[in-house]
Amino acid sequence: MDFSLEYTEEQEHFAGEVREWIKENIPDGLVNFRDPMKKTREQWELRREIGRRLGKKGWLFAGYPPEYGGGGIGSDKRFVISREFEKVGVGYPPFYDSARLAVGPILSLGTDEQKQRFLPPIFRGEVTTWQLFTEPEAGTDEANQQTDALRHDKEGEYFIVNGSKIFVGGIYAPPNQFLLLTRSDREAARHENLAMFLAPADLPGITINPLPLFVSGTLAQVNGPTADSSPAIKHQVFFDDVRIHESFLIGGDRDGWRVTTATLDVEHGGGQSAIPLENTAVKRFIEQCRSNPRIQRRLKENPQLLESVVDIFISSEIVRLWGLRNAWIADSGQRAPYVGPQLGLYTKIIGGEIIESLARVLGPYTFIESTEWSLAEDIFEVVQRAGLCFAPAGTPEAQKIIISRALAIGREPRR
Amino acid sequence: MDFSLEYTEEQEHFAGEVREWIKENIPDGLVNFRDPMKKTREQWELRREIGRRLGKKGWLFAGYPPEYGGGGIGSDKRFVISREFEKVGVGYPPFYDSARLAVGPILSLGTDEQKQRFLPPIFRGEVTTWQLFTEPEAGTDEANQQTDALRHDKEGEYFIVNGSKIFVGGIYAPPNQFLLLTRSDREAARHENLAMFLAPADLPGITINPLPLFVSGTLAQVNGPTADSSPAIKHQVFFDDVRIHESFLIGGDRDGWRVTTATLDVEHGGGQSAIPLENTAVKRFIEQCRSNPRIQRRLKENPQLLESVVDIFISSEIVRLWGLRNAWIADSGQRAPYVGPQLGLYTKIIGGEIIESLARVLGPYTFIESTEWSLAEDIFEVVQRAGLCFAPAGTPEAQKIIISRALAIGREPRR
Amino acid sequence: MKLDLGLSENEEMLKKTALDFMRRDATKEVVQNLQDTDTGCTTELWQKMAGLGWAGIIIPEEYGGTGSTLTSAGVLLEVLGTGPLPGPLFSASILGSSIIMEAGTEEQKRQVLPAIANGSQVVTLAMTEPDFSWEPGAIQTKVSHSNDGFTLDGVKLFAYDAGAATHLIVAASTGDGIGLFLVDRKSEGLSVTRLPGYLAGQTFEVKMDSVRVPQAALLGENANNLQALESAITRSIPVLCAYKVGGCQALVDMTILYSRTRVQFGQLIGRFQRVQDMIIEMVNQLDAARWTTYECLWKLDADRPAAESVHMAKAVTSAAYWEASTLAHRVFSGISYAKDHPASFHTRASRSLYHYLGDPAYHRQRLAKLLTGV
Amino acid sequence: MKLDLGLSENEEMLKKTALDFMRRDATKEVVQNLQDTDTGCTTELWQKMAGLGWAGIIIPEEYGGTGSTLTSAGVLLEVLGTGPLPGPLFSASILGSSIIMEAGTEEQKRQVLPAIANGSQVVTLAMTEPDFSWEPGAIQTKVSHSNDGFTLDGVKLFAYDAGAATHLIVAASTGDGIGLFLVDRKSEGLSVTRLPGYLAGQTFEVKMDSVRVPQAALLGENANNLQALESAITRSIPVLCAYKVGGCQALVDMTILYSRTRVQFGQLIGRFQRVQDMIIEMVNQLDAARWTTYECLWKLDADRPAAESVHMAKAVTSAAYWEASTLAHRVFSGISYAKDHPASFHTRASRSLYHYLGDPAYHRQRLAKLLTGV
Repeated sequence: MDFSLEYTEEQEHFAGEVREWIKENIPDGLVNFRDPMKKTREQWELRREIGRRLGKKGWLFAGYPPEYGGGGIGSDKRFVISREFEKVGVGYPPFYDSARLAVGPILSLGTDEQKQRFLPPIFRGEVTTWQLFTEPEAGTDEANQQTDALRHDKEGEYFIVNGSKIFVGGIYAPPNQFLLLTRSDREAARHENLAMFLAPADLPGITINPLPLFVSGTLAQVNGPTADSSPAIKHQVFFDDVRIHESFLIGGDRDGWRVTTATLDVEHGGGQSAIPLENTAVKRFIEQCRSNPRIQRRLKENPQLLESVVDIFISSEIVRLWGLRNAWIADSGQRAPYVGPQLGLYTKIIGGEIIESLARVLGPYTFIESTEWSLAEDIFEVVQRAGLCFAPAGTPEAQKIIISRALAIGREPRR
Repeated sequence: MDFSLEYTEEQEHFAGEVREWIKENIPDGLVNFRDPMKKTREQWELRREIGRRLGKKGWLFAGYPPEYGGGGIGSDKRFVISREFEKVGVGYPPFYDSARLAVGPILSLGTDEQKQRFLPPIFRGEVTTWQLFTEPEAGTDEANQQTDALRHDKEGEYFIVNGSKIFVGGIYAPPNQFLLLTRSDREAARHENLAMFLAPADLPGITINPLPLFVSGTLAQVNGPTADSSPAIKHQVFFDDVRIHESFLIGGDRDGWRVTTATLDVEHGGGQSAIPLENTAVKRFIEQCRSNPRIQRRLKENPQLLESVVDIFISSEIVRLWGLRNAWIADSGQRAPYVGPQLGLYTKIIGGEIIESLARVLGPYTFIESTEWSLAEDIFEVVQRAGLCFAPAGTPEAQKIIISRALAIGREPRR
Repeated sequence: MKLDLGLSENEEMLKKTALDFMRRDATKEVVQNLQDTDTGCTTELWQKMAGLGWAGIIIPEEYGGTGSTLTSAGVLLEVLGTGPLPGPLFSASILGSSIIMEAGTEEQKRQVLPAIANGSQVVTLAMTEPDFSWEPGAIQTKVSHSNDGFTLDGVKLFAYDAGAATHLIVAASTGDGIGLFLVDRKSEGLSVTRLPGYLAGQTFEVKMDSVRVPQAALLGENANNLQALESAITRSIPVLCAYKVGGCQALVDMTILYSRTRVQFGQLIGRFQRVQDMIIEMVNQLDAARWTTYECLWKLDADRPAAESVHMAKAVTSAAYWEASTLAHRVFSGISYAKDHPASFHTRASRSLYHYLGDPAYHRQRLAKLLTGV
Repeated sequence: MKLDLGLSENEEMLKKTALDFMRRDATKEVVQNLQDTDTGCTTELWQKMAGLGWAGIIIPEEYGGTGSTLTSAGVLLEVLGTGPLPGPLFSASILGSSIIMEAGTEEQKRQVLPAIANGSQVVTLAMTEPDFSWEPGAIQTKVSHSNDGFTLDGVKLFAYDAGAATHLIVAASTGDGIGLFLVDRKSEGLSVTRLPGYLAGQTFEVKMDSVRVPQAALLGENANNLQALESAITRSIPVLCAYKVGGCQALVDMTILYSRTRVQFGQLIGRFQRVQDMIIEMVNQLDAARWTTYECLWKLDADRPAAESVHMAKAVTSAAYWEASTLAHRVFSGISYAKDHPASFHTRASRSLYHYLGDPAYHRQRLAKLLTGV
C-alpha cells in the first residue's frame, strides 16, 4: 500500500509548468474566496476570464476528449493541476457550475452534432450552465417533475415548456444555458415520461428571480478553497410557453430519467475521480487551537472541550481517507458504487456535527463576523454557511437510498 | 407545579405499616438481587412465598379489583409500597413475570367465569405465568404467528396446538401457566386469524427447553432493584398436538390480535401508572465517581472523561423526569399515548450509550467480575447484562412504529 | 405524593393570553421583520407587552410588578419562544430586574423596578468580554473613582439585547471585587454596536471610553456584588430555557404538520421511517428540554437546592434547540433554507442563544464539578 | 502520485491462505468452543498457525521468522478477526516479539525470537496494574536485586492472553526506570488466574510473590527500557486494530446477508429504512476503522511519523467494533442474544479488546495533546 500523494518526478516537472502558468494568468484579488457571497461581480467576471484561459489550455475539463476541446490529460497530471491551484487558493474545478453534469450525458447520449455544438463551449469555459432539476414538488423525489415540455401540435420539432424550477444557479445571473429536466408526457408511466434539454437561458418566456437563503452550502465546500455552487442566493426560474427546439433535447423524448441518473451519478459522488484536497477550515481550526491564546486558555480552563477538538479532527481525517480510497477505486477501475454516496452522506452529517463542535470550542465567536473580534475568517464562514443546508447534491435521505441499493441491503446483489 | 415525591402525612402513616410488614415478612438474603442469574432456586422459592404473602395482603396486584383478590388500593398508597420495597432492595412489582400482561385482557374480554377462575390465583401470587408470543418468524412482526391452534374436527370444544415459542420465561422452569398467542385460522386475513389462551403449562405434548443467552435485560431493569423478567436464561417451548380446552381461550377464536394489543400496550409502557424508582446503578456510579480513589484519580488524569459522567447523569435524569411525567399523565387521566413507548425507547437507546460511557470511565474494570478487583458489584452487573439486549418488551423499531402512530406523523390525528 | 405537573389556573390564563397575543400581534410576518433589527422589537409591541404586565412579571407588586413566580415567567417565555419573538423581554424583565432585585439598594429598587415594570426603562446586562467567559471572575473592565462618581473603561462583547436597552448593567472590576453599575445608554463615551454575523441575532459590542457615571450608579452598598450577580443569573437561566422549549415545540409542531401534507414518491413523507425517526428525535429533544426546565423552575420557586438542575437545564435546552432546528431542516429540506421560512428563524435563534448565560460546555463543566468534585 | 491502496501479491496470497485456514480450521464451532477457555486456542490450531509461519510473521528471517511487514501482519490479523479467532497470536507474535526486538540484547533475540517464530514459546506482556493505566509510568511492581538475579513482587491485572503464555514479559520499576523481565510462567510464586466476567475473554490477573528470576531475565542491557516498550506498543497497536477491522467486516457481512433473507411484515427486513440506516452506520464504522488502520500500518512500514495515526486508529477501531456489534444485535434482535450466535462472539471480543493497549479515552487524550499541546 501507499497512501502518499507526493508528486512523482514526472508530476514535479509538470507542477513547475502549472505554477508558471498560474503566475502569468491569475491576477491578485482572486484567491481565497471561501464565501461566494463576498465575491463582487467584477471578481466573478475575472474568474470567468480565467476559466476561458484554462479552457484554452485544456485544463478546465482536463480529463475530457481533446476532439471536443477537452484536455485529454491523465489523472496523475489532473491531480497536479488541482493541488497547485489549491496552493494559491483558487478553486479548480468546477469553474462553471453545472456544466460538468451535462457533459456525461451528452457524451453518451448526445448526437454527433450535439457533441460538436455543446461540448467545445463548455470545455473552453465560454458558457455558464445552471442545473434546473428541483421543483416545489420534486425535491428528493426527482422523478416527480411538473414542468411540462410538450411537443407542439403543429410544429412538431418544437417543445412548449411551462412550469417553474427552484433553488437553482449561483449568485450572479443570468447564465448562458440550462440543463433542464421536464415532463414530456403527462400520461406515461413514472420514469418514462421525462425529457432533458440543454437549452439557452435567454429564450422568450423565461423569467429568473432571485431567492435569498439564510444559509448555504455543506461541509463539502470546505474541501476546496472555493464553492461557486452553493451560494446563499439561489434563483427561481419560470417558464411561460417557452419554445425549445428539439435539437436541444439530450437523448429521446422519454429518456429524461436515464439522463438524470447519469448526471446524478456524477453529482452524488460517483463521478470522475477527484483526489480530495485538504480540508482547509479544519486545518486552520486545529492550528488555531494550538496557537490562538484565547482558544488555548479556553481549552486549558475546560479540558472537556478537547473531546470536541478530537471529534473534529477524526471526522475530517475519515473524510480525507475515504476521499483517497474513492480516488484509488476510480483510478484503478474497480467497482464499489456505494463509496461515492457514502462519502457524500458522511461529509454532510459530519459537517453538521463539526459545526456544533466548533461552536463549543470557539464559544460565541463562532457566530460573529467582525474584523476586530472574530477568529480566523475562514472558520467563521464555515460555521455560518455550512453544516446546515443538507439539500444540495442530494439530501442525506436520497444518498441513503442509493447506498442501500449499492450495498444490496435487502435485495440480491447484482452480479 | 410540584415535582415532589415526598410522602404526604397520610402516606407517611401508611409507610409505617408497610415497613412493619416488611420487617415481619421479608427474610434476610433476599435483598439486592440485581442479577437474576445469581439467585438460587431456594431464594427464588422464598420470593414466591413472599409473593403469596403479598397477594394475601392485597399488595401484589395492589391496584386491581378486590372482588377477584386484588388490593383495590389507590395510586398514592401503591407508590408507598413500591418505594418502601425499593428501600430494602426488594423488587415490587412485577413479582410473577407475565401475569400482569394477562390481567388486562381477562378483565376486559374474559367471561365472568374466567375472571373468577384466573384472576384470584394471579392476584394472590399463587401462580407463575410465562408470556408465549415470540416465535422464530414472529419477532417484531408479532402478528405473524405460525403456532397453530385449530379446533378439533370432532371434539369442537378442544383446540389442537402445534408449533414452538422462543425467548420465553425466566431462569427457573416450569411455570404454572402460559399466556399463549396462536394462529387459529390458516386462511383468515392477518390480524383476524389469532387466538389467545391462558393455559396450563403442564399439558401433555408440551416440552420446555432452556435457551442460554450471553447477555440479558436492558437498562430498564436498572430502574428497580430486581429484574426477574430478563434473565440470561430463556426457554424454548414446543407444542406437539397439545389439546387445550376452549375454556382457556381469552376472547373469541379470532380475537387474538385485540388481546395482544391490549397486553402489548401494557408491555410497551402504556399501562398502569407506576412511579419510577430511582436508577440505583447510576446513583451508585456517581457516588463512586466522587468517592472511589481509583476513579477520582482517573478523572483527574483525564478530565475529558467528565463528559461521559455528565452524559450518564443527564440521560438518567431525563429518564427520571419522563417517568414522573408519565405517572402524572396516567394519574391525572390525560391521554398522551406516545409517552409510554417514548420512555421505553429512550431507556433502551440511552441504556446502550450509558454502558459505553461507563466503559470509558471505569476502564477495563467495566468487564471484570472479581471480588478482589472489581468496582461496585451492581455496576458490573449493569454493564455485563444490560444495555445490549434491546428485544424484550418490544424492539426499538417496534416502539418507533407505535410512537409514530401516537404522534400521528404522516397521518391525520385521531380526534 | 404531591406530584402535579399541570399548570395552575393563573398560569393557564397567562398562557392563553400569551397565545392570543402571538396569534394577533406577533405573526410570522412580524417576527420576520424583526429578524435583522437592532432592537428585536417595535415600540408598539413593547408597549403592548408592558401593558399586559409582562415587563414586570417577576417584579414584586410593591415595586410595580405582578409578582409572579419564575414558573409563570417560564410559561410566558415559552409561548414567546414559539415565534420566536425576539426583543428584550427576557434580558430586561427577567435578568435585568433580577439583578436589580438581588443587588440594588432599597432606593434603587424603588427607582428602577417600577420603570422596568411599566416598560419605560429597558435594562440589560453587559458582562462578558473578549475572553468570552461566563465566569464573572474573568471581568477586566476597569473602574476608577472620581470625586462625584466613577469612570468606566473597557469593552463588553456578546451583550444580548443591548440595542434595545435604555440602560446597561455593566459588571466591572472595582478592586474589591466585581461591582455592578447602572449606566445610561446615552452616556458620553459609550457606544453600542450590533455584532455582524448571519446568525448572530441581537448581540452587541459595548465600548466604554471614560464613561462617567454618578455615585448612585453603583448597585448596592458595596463594591463587590458578584454573589448577587451570580444568583440573578442562576434564577434567570431556566426562564431563558423555557423560551427555547417554546422554540422546540414550534419546530415539532410545524414539522409534524408538514409530515401530514408533503408528498414525495407518491406518499406522505411522514410514512417514511427516516422522516419518522427525525421527528421522534425532535420530540425527544423537546421533552428533555421541557422537563429539565420546568423542574428547575419549580425548585427555584420552592426554594429547593437547584444548582445541578440549573446547569443541566441550560446544557440540555441549548443543545436541544440546536438539534431540533437542524432536524427540522432535514425534514423540510429545500424550502426551509429560504430566508422567510419560520424554521430558519428558530435556527438563527438557537445558534444565537446557544452561548447566552453560558453554553453547554460551561454548564457541563460546572455540573461535572458538582457531581464528582473534579 | 504514488497512491495505491491495493494489496501486494504477497499480501493477497497471505490473505487467501488465511481465509482458507478460517474456512477449514477455525469454523464457527471451533470459535464457539474456544470462547470460555483459558488459552483461547488449542495446541493443534497453534501448531498449524506456527507451521504457516504466522507465529513469526514480523520476526526477521535471521531470527527464524518470515520478516513480513506490519501491513502483512494486519492483513493476517484482519482475517483472523472475522472469526473472531481468539488465542495468543497477536499478544505473543506481534506484541511479544516486538518487545523482544526493541528491548532485547542480540543474545536474547537469538534465544527467544526463533522460539516464538516456531510456536514453542508464547511470550505475552504483563504491564497494567490495578490502577489500570496504560501509562508505563504507573507501574508499581517492585524488583529487588539478589546475588544471582532479581526478585519480583507485585500484581498485574488485565494481562491479555497470559493463560496461553509460556513466558511473561513483566514490566517492573527498577529504581532506574521501567525494566522488562522475561519470566517463565512456571516460576515459583507466580500465579496466573483468568479474570471472571461475562465478556472478559482472555484477560488475566498475574500475581508475583517473591518470584526469583536469573540475571539474564532482564531484557536489554540497562534497567530502563521504557522507550523500547512504548515503541513496541506503538508498532503493535495498528495490527490489533486490523483484527477489529476483520470483526467489523464479519458483522457487516452477516448482517447484510440477513437483511436479504429475514422477512417480517411480509417483506425482507433490508427494505425497511430503519434497518438500512443501521447497516449503513455499520459500514461507516467499518470503513472508518479500516482506513485509519491501514494508513497507520503504511506509515509505520514506511518509517513516517505515525503518532497521531496510531492514537486515532486505536480510538476509532475500538469504538467502531463496539458500535458495529451493538448495531448487529439491533438488526438480528432476538436470535443474536443466543450464546451460540456468531454476533455474540464479536460483541464479547469488542468489549474485551476495548481497553487492550489503551482505550479510546486514553488515546483521545494523547491525540488531543499532540493536536493542541493542552
